[in-house]
Amino acid sequence: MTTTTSSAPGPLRVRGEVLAVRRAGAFRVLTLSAPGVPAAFRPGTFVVVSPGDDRLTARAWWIHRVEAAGAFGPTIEVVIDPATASGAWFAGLPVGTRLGLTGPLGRPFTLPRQPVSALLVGEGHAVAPLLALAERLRSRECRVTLLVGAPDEQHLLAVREARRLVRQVVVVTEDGSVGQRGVVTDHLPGLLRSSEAAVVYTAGRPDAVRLVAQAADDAGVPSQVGLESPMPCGTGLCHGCVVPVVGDDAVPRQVRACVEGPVLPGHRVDWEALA
Amino acid sequence: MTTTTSSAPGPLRVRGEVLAVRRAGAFRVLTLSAPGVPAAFRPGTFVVVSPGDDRLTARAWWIHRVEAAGAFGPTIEVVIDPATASGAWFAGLPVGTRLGLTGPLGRPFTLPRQPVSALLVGEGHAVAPLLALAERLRSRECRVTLLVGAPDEQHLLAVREARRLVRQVVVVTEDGSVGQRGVVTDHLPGLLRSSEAAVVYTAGRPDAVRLVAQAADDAGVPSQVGLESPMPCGTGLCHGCVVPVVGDDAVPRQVRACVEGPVLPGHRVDWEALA
Amino acid sequence: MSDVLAGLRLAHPVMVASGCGGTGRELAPYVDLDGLAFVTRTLTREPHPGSAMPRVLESPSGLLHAVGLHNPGIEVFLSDELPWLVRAGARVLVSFCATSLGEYAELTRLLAGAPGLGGVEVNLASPDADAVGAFDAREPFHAASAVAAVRRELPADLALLVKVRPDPVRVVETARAVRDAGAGAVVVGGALAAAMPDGRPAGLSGPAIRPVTLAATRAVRRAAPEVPVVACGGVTAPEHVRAYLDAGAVAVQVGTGLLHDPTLITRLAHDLEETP
Amino acid sequence: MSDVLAGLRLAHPVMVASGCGGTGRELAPYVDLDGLAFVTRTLTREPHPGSAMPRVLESPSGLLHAVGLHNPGIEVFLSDELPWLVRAGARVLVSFCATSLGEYAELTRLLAGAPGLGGVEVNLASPDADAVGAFDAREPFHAASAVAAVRRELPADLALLVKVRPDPVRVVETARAVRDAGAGAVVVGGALAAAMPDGRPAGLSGPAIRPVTLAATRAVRRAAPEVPVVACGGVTAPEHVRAYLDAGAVAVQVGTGLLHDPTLITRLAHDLEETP
Ligand SMILES: Cc1cc2nc3c(=O)[nH]c(=O)nc-3n(C[C@H](O)[C@H](O)[C@H](O)COP(=O)(O)OP(=O)(O)OC[C@H]3O[C@@H](n4cnc5c(N)ncnc54)[C@H](O)[C@@H]3O)c2cc1C
Ligand SMILES: Cc1cc2nc3c(=O)[nH]c(=O)nc-3n(C[C@H](O)[C@H](O)[C@H](O)COP(=O)(O)OP(=O)(O)OC[C@H]3O[C@@H](n4cnc5c(N)ncnc54)[C@H](O)[C@@H]3O)c2cc1C
Ligand SMILES: Cc1cc2nc3c(=O)[nH]c(=O)nc-3n(C[C@H](O)[C@H](O)[C@H](O)COP(=O)(O)O)c2cc1C
Ligand SMILES: Cc1cc2nc3c(=O)[nH]c(=O)nc-3n(C[C@H](O)[C@H](O)[C@H](O)COP(=O)(O)O)c2cc1C
Ligand code: FES
Ligand code: FES
Repeated sequence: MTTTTSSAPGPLRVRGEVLAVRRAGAFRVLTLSAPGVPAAFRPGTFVVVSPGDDRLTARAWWIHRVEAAGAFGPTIEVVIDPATASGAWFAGLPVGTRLGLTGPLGRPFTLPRQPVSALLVGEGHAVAPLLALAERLRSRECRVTLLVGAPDEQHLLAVREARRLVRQVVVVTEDGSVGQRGVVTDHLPGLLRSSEAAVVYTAGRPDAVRLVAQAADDAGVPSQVGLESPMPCGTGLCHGCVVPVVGDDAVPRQVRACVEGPVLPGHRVDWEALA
Repeated sequence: MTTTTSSAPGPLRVRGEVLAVRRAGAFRVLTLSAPGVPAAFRPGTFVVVSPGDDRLTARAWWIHRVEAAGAFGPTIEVVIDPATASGAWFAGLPVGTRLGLTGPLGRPFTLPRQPVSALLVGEGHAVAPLLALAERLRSRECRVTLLVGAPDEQHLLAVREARRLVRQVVVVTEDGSVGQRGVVTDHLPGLLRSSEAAVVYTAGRPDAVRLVAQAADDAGVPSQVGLESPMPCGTGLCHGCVVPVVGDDAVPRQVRACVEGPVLPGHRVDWEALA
Repeated sequence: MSDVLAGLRLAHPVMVASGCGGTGRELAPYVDLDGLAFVTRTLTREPHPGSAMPRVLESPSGLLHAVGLHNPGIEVFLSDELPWLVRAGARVLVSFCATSLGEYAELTRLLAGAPGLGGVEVNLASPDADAVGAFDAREPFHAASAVAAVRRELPADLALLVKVRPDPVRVVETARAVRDAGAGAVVVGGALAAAMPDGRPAGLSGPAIRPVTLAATRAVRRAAPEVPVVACGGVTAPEHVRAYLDAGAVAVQVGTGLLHDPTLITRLAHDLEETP
Repeated sequence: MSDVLAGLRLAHPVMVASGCGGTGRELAPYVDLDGLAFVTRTLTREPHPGSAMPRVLESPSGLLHAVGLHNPGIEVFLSDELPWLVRAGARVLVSFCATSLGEYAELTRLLAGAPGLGGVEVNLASPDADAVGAFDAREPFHAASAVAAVRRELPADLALLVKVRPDPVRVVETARAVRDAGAGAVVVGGALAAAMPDGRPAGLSGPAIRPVTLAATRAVRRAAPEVPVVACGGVTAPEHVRAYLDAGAVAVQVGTGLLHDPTLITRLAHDLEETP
């Protein structure tokens, strides 16, 4: 029984399996069988898995790509940064490992009704949800600019693929090994102007996306931020993932990042209170 | 600091690694790196490993074979019956898994001072500690007879190797697929007589070794039984593995199977109270 | 099964534990709510913003939580959440706690007339209830007063559950006292009192605490067999439900297990049907 | 470190918890006993055969145990086990419990003259102590009487530790009461009261309970900062020792962790040296 008002199919709990693990620079891309999940996927949604019966909280991962009917049935891809403890655990699972996973979860990126210009900003693994978004935007005839950042070449995700998909791809690395030297915020004001963006999309950790949302705000452009904040259950049950927001009535409230997010309008997040 | 009175080196806690897993019928033989353990090994001693930080009690395994200086350094072999939950866990560990292991633990089989005739009796995986014992007995010029039992051919361990090592090997299977049809106890009284055994050695679960000990007792032959009873720590610390015994003074007492056993004189175990 | 909890007609004896079913809507994609006993998160007179983050952390085989009774207040719940739950067919039990005996009575009056309500669960077991100034019910006598205050105002056709700390050493006295004060059943098992790494009071739940709750359940059944017990703590598999029912519980509640796998209740109920 | 426990000169603040170090001899292959604080298993006046099997079972991230105070009696211990421990250099603390206040005094007199003894640990925390008819010390007042009985007979140069249940809700009162009655330090943390699958009373130990013991430790340090606390529960890694010390404990004890890995204490002590 799905009782959400949206017409999309709801999230599912499925028994998945690690089908393949491949390297993408410093990251690992895992292909997981996930029956039913591709059909309900929209860019900005995620899946959760828990490391085991003894480690009970959910770990959230953006759905990077879906395949509804591949050789192994319905599959999804996730991009894992093995530099964190959870990432190392997940990326290290041997092919064949079976695990319970729940998804797609959360509210996806909202697509513009008009074919406007959109600026997508992502750093490191957090570029993962933006490629599928770029595709959908393109199919709505939006002009898409993608700003990709990373500390170095190893942490640049899917740039080649992005170039095939997107009108303009701007790459910045902190060490200058690829593209321009610097961080994404150096290039935001300029790109906001030059792309004539009517909307900014971003995803990542609160400290990173905050800067993007603020740059957008400064330029008077609305933003949609996919927030990577801790989600103990991921399904809306525990109230353990609240994010402070300011309502249209200017009243401070809290929303659960997992069900009312992870994608939120940048101007609604109370960034001061979140820190 | 080793403070045991025995002159053998004491047990060690080492970081082991699963080096190889091979099938032996229904069983799996695991080769584990175990620095220092081979040097202290004597037949009848065992190692313990715990499945993890969330599953804390020890699982005990007979040391089947040791190699002090193989290609991978000091290694031991254990024979695992994957039909039990613990066995399935251990036998299923991928090669390369590192784990903490402690050993060699417990009192080994006591060897006769004279070159007497010895009857060794084992069923299924519990033949594991008997081959090394047979070797030592042989090197003391004891005449060794080995009675090996199993439900079927799949559960017969190391018979070919035993035949090379031991004067007489008698094989019985419940389904008659190899050797004689029946169970080991059918053949015990006859073999006790024909082998003129001065001592019986056996290992296995309490219900199995009890029958062997009793047959030996009935024939007036002393026995040494290696008891597979639960050992929560394996090291003598928890007092959770007590076995009721009767002292030479006929006073009932309790001993810890892990440090005062696992090998005990059959006539000292209070079999009624153990059940 | 139908009558054990004061006339609540339940589809099966596996209930949603307080604070672990969201508003119910979030559970709906995974579980059929029709006939399911659903205990709400603990509600209070006034809305509460709850605690600071982090609120829920992992602990070995358990969860530590200091949600701080985050809730919109009983009135908002009654207007905004209850009608949906009732329409979905859930047997709704409102968990609540109050700051005084007078407030227990007042909140019960508010709840008494709520259309479709199945009953209430008086929460005397929250490790972090101090934070909201909850009435101190540590002593059996005080616990009984709170329950008596509720009993007086609660219509007889509503179930009255009382949730108590699963402390095997103390639970029997408390269970007897609240039963004498009018509880229809005692829920043995909130989270254990614990603390977040930063020292804030927190609850410890999940498989880690199951042997404690099982012992507390047994203690009540043995020493006070007249008290119906609903057990709550660490259920993640069918054999845990059976262990609690074997220990004499009339039903079980599932909390942490649902956060880990939201379809758990369906699986547990299914297993009970297969092996009744 | 040397003086925190009434003059016991310890090599480091990591102690062996009661019931988890065997007779000491079994630990010797793995740990240098010289300067190590070793608490014996709990001893009683008479020898006790202990409980039936199974005695120790696995539980999620913990151990359930009902060893039933298996011990040879204090006199046999003093003649057969203590001398070896003293020779090995261990700082021996005898854990004991008694059936009456008179017996507490009597046993203390027996211990008072034992050559080489470092101190005692009065065990008021055993979940399965009822089985041996131990004096009921659930109420702070009774706990204090037992400690006072020991204090009167114990020479001033012996350390007096008192082990209490790590219940965050009740521990402060008990800690204050036993401190006032003469305890030199309070050991916060026996096993939690729980039960074996077959219903026998048992203790729950190990990582599963660490957040509970940590909360109890904090509660005592905050509400009764004058009480020195030794924390005991779920230590299996250096960061756990540090968490307890940060919470204000003067030392920690290690039980379950040693059963899992007998070299644990060596690793913990080594870590403390590296990062003091
Ligand atoms: C929607 C979403 C999508 C994500 N997608 C990806 C992705 O595609 N690829 C990727 O590599 N990573 C992704 N992440 C991040 C990933 O889930 C992990 O959070 C990250 O790898 C950090 O792991 P960790 O080991 O440091 O600790 P975590 O896994 O973050 O934390 C372990 C536990 O501690 C809790 N915790 C830790 N810190 C806090 C805190 N401050 N407050 C509350 N609880 C806390 C967590 O709830 C969890 O229970 C995503 C996160 C979210 C929320
Ligand atoms: C000295 C010794 C040597 C062994 N050698 C081998 C070997 O070489 N190969 C092999 O395949 N097996 C061996 N075993 C048996 C093996 O360790 C396991 O016990 C066996 O595989 C059964 O596993 P299980 O999953 O059924 O449960 P176990 O691993 O036996 O039990 C799981 C847990 O439950 C506890 N437990 C279960 N039943 C009881 C009970 N009745 N009383 C108390 N505690 C209980 C255990 O302590 C343990 O914590 C040996 C056992 C011992 C004691
Ligand atoms: C995130 C979370 C929030 C909880 N909130 C409440 C609550 O509001 N009221 C309450 O009575 N219990 C609350 N609990 C406790 C559970 O209802 C349950 O009693 C406890 O977690 C033990 O059961 P479990 O091991 O199945 O989780 C909460 C538990 C968790 C994990
Ligand atoms: C097998 C076992 C036996 C124990 N015996 C005793 C005992 O005799 N006396 C006592 O005070 N505590 C006893 N305990 C409790 C421990 O000393 C310790 O307080 C408790 O296990 C919590 O610490 P841990 O988590 O480090 O094990 C025992 C614990 C275990 C696991
Ligand atoms: S993570 Fe549990 S409600 Fe959002
Ligand atoms: S298994 Fe712990 S003492 Fe023998």
